[in-house]
Amino acid sequence: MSAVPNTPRRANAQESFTPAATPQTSRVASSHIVQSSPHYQTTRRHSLYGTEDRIILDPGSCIWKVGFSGEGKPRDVFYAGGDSGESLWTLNRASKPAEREEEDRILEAKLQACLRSVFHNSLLTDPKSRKVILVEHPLLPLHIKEIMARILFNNLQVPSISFASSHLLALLAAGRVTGLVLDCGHLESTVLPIFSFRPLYPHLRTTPLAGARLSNHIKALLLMFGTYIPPATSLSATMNIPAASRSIRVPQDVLTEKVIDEIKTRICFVGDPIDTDGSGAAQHAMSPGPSEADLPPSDPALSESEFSRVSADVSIDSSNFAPSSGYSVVSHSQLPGMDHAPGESRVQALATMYGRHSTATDIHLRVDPPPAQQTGTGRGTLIVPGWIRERAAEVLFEGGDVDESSVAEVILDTLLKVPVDLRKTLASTILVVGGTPMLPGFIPRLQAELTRAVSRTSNSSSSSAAPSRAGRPRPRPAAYDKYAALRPLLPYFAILNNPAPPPPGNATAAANAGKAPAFTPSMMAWVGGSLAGALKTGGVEVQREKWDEAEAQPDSDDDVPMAHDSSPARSARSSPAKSILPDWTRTPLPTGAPPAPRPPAAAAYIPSAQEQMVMG
Amino acid sequence: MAPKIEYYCPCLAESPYPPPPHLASSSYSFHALHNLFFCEECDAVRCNRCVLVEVSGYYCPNCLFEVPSASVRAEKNRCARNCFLCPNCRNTLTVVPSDPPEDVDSRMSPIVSTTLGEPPFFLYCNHCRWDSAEVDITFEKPTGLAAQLQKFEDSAPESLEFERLKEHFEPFLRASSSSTALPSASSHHVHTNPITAAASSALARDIPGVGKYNPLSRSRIGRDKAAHRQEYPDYKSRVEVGHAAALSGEVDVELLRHLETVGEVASLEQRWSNSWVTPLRASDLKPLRIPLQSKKSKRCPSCRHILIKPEQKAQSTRFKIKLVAANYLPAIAVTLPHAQAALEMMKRSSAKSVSAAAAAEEQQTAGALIAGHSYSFHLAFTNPLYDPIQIRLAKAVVPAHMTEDAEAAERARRSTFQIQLPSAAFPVGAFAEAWEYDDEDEDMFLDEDGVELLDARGKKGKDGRGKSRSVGIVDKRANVTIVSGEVLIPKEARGDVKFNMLVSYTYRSDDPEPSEEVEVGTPSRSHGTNKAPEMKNFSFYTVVDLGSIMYREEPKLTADL
Amino acid sequence: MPPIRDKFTIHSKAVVCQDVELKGDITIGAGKPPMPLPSGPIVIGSGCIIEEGAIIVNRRKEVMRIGDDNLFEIGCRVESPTVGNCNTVCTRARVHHTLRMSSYCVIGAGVLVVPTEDEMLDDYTTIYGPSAERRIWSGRGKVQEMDLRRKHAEYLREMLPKFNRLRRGDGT
Amino acid sequence: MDLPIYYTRAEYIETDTGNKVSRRATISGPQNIILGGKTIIASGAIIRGDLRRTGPGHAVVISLGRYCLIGEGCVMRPPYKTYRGNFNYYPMKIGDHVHIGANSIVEAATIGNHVEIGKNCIIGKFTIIKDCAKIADNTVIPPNTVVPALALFAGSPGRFVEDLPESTPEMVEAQTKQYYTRFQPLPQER
Repeated sequence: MSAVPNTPRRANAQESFTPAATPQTSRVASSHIVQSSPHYQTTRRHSLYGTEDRIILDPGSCIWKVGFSGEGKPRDVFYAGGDSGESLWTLNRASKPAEREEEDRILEAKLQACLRSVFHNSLLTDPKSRKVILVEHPLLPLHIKEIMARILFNNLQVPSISFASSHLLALLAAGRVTGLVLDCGHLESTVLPIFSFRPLYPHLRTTPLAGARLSNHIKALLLMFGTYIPPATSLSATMNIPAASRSIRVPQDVLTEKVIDEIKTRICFVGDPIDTDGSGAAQHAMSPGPSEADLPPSDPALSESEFSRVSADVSIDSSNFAPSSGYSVVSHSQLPGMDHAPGESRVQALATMYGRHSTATDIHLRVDPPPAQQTGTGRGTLIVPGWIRERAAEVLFEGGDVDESSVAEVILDTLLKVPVDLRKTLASTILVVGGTPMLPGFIPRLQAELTRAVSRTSNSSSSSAAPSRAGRPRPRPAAYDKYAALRPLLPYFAILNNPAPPPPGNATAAANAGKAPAFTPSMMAWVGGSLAGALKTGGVEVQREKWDEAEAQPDSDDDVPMAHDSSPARSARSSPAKSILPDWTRTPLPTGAPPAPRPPAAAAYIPSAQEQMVMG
Repeated sequence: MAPKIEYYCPCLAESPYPPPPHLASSSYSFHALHNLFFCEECDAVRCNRCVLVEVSGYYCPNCLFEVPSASVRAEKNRCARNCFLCPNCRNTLTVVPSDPPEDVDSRMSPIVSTTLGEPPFFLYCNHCRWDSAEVDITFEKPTGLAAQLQKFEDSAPESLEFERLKEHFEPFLRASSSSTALPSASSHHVHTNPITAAASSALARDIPGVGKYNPLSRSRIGRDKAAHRQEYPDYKSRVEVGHAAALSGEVDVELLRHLETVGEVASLEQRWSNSWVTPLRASDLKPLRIPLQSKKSKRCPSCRHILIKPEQKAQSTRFKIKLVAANYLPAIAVTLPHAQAALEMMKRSSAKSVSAAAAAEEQQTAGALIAGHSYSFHLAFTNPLYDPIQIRLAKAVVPAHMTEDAEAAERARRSTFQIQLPSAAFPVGAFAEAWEYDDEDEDMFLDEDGVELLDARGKKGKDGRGKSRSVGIVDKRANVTIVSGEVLIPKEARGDVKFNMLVSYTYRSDDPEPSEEVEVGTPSRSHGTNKAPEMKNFSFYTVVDLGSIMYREEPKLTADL
Repeated sequence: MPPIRDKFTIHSKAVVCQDVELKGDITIGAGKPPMPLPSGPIVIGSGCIIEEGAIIVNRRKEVMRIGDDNLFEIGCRVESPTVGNCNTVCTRARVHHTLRMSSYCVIGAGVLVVPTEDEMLDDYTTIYGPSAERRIWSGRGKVQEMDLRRKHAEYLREMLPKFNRLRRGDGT
Repeated sequence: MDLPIYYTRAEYIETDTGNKVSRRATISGPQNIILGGKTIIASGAIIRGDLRRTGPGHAVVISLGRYCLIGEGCVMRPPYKTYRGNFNYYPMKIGDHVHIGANSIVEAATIGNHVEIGKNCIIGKFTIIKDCAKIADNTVIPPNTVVPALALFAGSPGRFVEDLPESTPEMVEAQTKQYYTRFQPLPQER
């Protein structure tokens, strides 16, 4: 069947250039089904999974995607942390060993529940006969990787696990083997350059500006600028007070993770760069240094802190997200030489400025009243200002901070690091994946920010992509033009999966921009995994036998805890595991240093340095 | 909340000791008795977190049709018949015929028998009133709907694009995997791993400007340059995201900018399983085929013996094999007499029959454990075996070699309250059908119960304090024995009264049920009275949770805690 | 006490209060009656079915008008000042007096509708689910539904008398 | 040990098969209702035996098995529809050991054995509930839903939550029997 793919495929290609129409074309008995029958066959063939078919797991900190190799979409997608939507793990672990141990035990219990339900409820398949491809984020903490492997091997007894780099897989799903992949997930945004199948890990760059931070920011904004109308006080109340008079500031506990998540995924989007007279980047580039003139632009810088100070004041319980993220906005903007005295007014100024640059409508949401005030009279109403819907995501593009660069900056920083000869290629093959880019308008905006950041001239370039940062006093050399080196690349910048690519700067860009297949950013890594599985390949494969052997290895440091109560024993067991799980961070440095010596038994199964460089 | 007791499952952990109950993580290792299994081979308790699960049959939860596994694969674990979920509210959809042409005044003229209803048929949700005609999906006949829609699914853009991607990569991988022979140093996976091989061949190639990563490269440069030449052409997408932009990108931005209500946009759950860019609008959602469910058989993780084997029939609730712990271990019920007494008072005073909700509410307040008091609690043991058993209780010994901090925490926890358990072994009568719900027996039980309650109330009269109660057997009848323990809560105590209890019981080994010799290494050894040779001993850990400590002197006030 | 024509089938459990004006033929199932009110009367159109435990309350001074062919299912509570035709208030739904219903509206089972300000539901509005979400129903199948309803009413009129002693409203 | 649940002899009628029916319950068309024995119908419950299939002869409208409990304020009402243009009510069959919590409304077609239905539930018309299923409190099961065996349903609309333990039949049986024994006249009246 697949031998003669093209002719019929063409036939279909035509009509499914408007894919939505395909299923919609009303009556079932319509003509093109006949045409599509070949694919019908092929897809059927591939959905017949023998033990050949692998299971593809894409376990995020928040959302998991699971399914079988050879299929175009996952079988199941779910919140790993339960419907509350909170993430399984955060960026930081408890410092005290005891606490950390307890943390890990709970994490293990949760992961075990998730993994078991993947096989028994989502996929309805027998784990013992299914090889697993684990879509692995390059910065997935090793201890979590170990826990997962331990559960898969010991508890579910899968025959083997292959660890494949999420960035590489995503690239495959785009039909490429070379590119600069930005994965903007829940906890982090990570950029990884890949050259012909080969992830250049040493050049990996990351920033905490990602989904969780966005949620956090939305919450802070709503607490200040949202409105809440509580439900009627009693059902019998014959006369009712006009809503206007009852509307109040948003109570802290109305904004649950779930509500914030709904706002983020359903009504938020990313507007065009704020680029009007007075606050436009161009003008500011000209005007030297800070001055009363550009009050609006100087706002956001501070206001960022204002917002987050607010969020701090009302003490968003930081358990919901990485404590750091709860406050780091503060920390990163509370740089020397900033006084918060005029804060409130500035925040207001920012609000008004954002308001000015947003035409989005306000949205009314029905939300559960805070537990304290549940009168059984239905739900309250939360009013989300349009500008928050459109401008909340600005936080992701507000960079200018050394360790919290914007999503645009993190790409550029990577480009600065990669060998000069690769820059053109990579700059023109940028791929954006992950959940956060699902925000409508995100990718086009990113493209714009890239251009803006690079094209900015000296003094304003010290700050970030965000125009608003322009002219903000900073304790760094004002004249330092960070991205000057990249300016020649300007015409080359192209995002493979940009749904609305700008007029291309040159042929290379034209050949790449928006040329990726129309898979959703959030699903690319999984689809890549499915592809790898269907091609009978995948990452470095660890067989169960090897794992068991490695585990059986009497490890010197094991004897002590073995006798102990189960939990330390369990964690102790992981030590041999460490040595057999692939881990690029333990591979030799670019300088070509030899691999660190390891226990012989384990050593046999350490994929050679270069493999790890490739697939780890 | 009412006091409760749960049983420990070691889940193959090395240590037989349960985790200290004050750790949040401990809750994962304790289970209600009815959720546990018992492996006769290993003579051990098993739980749903450790048993091996196998699919013993698939069925559709809606039409209850038993699906042969072959078609399960083809249908992607979904019902291939007429079962669909509402994309809007996830209710199950029903197939309905279209209305007859509406005559001028339909209200007065009842339809003349809509025999079978007329086509087109469509799917209809009787919860949110969504119907498939809204998305232009209708059917000529009311049967085999899935088959009709399947065609759309197969010609879905993502599957077509996927096939194309495969064809794009296949040749390259084949080529590189064959061409590359990596030094044996780099383990066996390589060969089973075209992509790795391909990659490493790519790797061996000099990356302009990148320092040499490994010695291999030089030797290979020549061939790899070649490889570079014949390198795959850029992939040509079937549908480029640019073209699909009509469905996302700017359009969506505009949609959102002018959004009126949330409802217009599909929720994350409604679209997150799409791998292909799809419209955001809720009005574009398609009906979902109902995912199948499976009947599961369960095996012991260590010896692989079957613990649960369901009957083939999907809806039968009987099992060919069913080794549940409830048939082996005594069931334990824990109660606080003073709470029950209080509850009883309320019941009598208030309307004869108290609504369960209210009861629970009052139990809440009445069951309060007030710091600085001591309370007795009752443990009722019910023997499932056909022979009498001897039970001995002990507080869980905290292993001396517990990790430092855990130990500290343990000490801290124990200091908050003191538990007294009957030290002597006590008997529990054998189980017999005859005893079940035999009337006289019931009455007898009631009387005793009544008495018991009365003196409990008497104590309560003294504000439930002081005067240490006897610790020991309170009541014994049929296959149930009730013993009483005591908890002493110092003034400064805080948190929950929650402790691990070791229960060991001896039974006649020649009785058919659990006739295996005691597992070596089970803690049971030390405890248990192994005087009679044919007596066998089994021990298991439990966690007893009597509820949390309150600080008010007046139980009544605790309501508003 | 207005004269009640035999057309009416009033279930033994049903009590019809003095200040309720009855027009056309009405079927009232067993259960609580339209409540006696502090205020205005209630006018119920023809072909309505009021099942057991349904409560219809007029909280306003002015007359509460309920159109024809409405179905008030078990244990629902309706305070809407006006209710059009062919509406369905499902089991144990509760509609506040701030909400007016036009026609072919559906208030789902167990739904609580308490608009904070006066509001008129458009035709074919469906309210459902725990958060009282709303949709506009396409109206497909309404002819069959109304057919069912009318036949149901006929059935009740015929059957109820056989099993239930008819009492001529013994209002307070 | 669970406490006895007392009632006043005056309120309940006890049949010779051990059924206990509250005088404060509304039983219309009793001749069309079958109680299996040791079944309790609490006060305020409404059971519509009068809504019978049209046509001659005696028709069972609602049949309940043994050890059932119809909680306070429950409404049991057979489902209706038009089939081939003819309107009719259809019988409701309920198995053994079925507990229905207070203030639930049931219009199901079939309910199997060992089924637990929580408080304030709404069980839509023609619902089929298989053996050993459980419906959580406040659940709304829309019409025509099928609840498979050993499944827990919850929410509005009610959806599958999880599989119930294999030992459910025994547990439910024990509970229902025990409830019946706990349910007894006030001691002073004995």
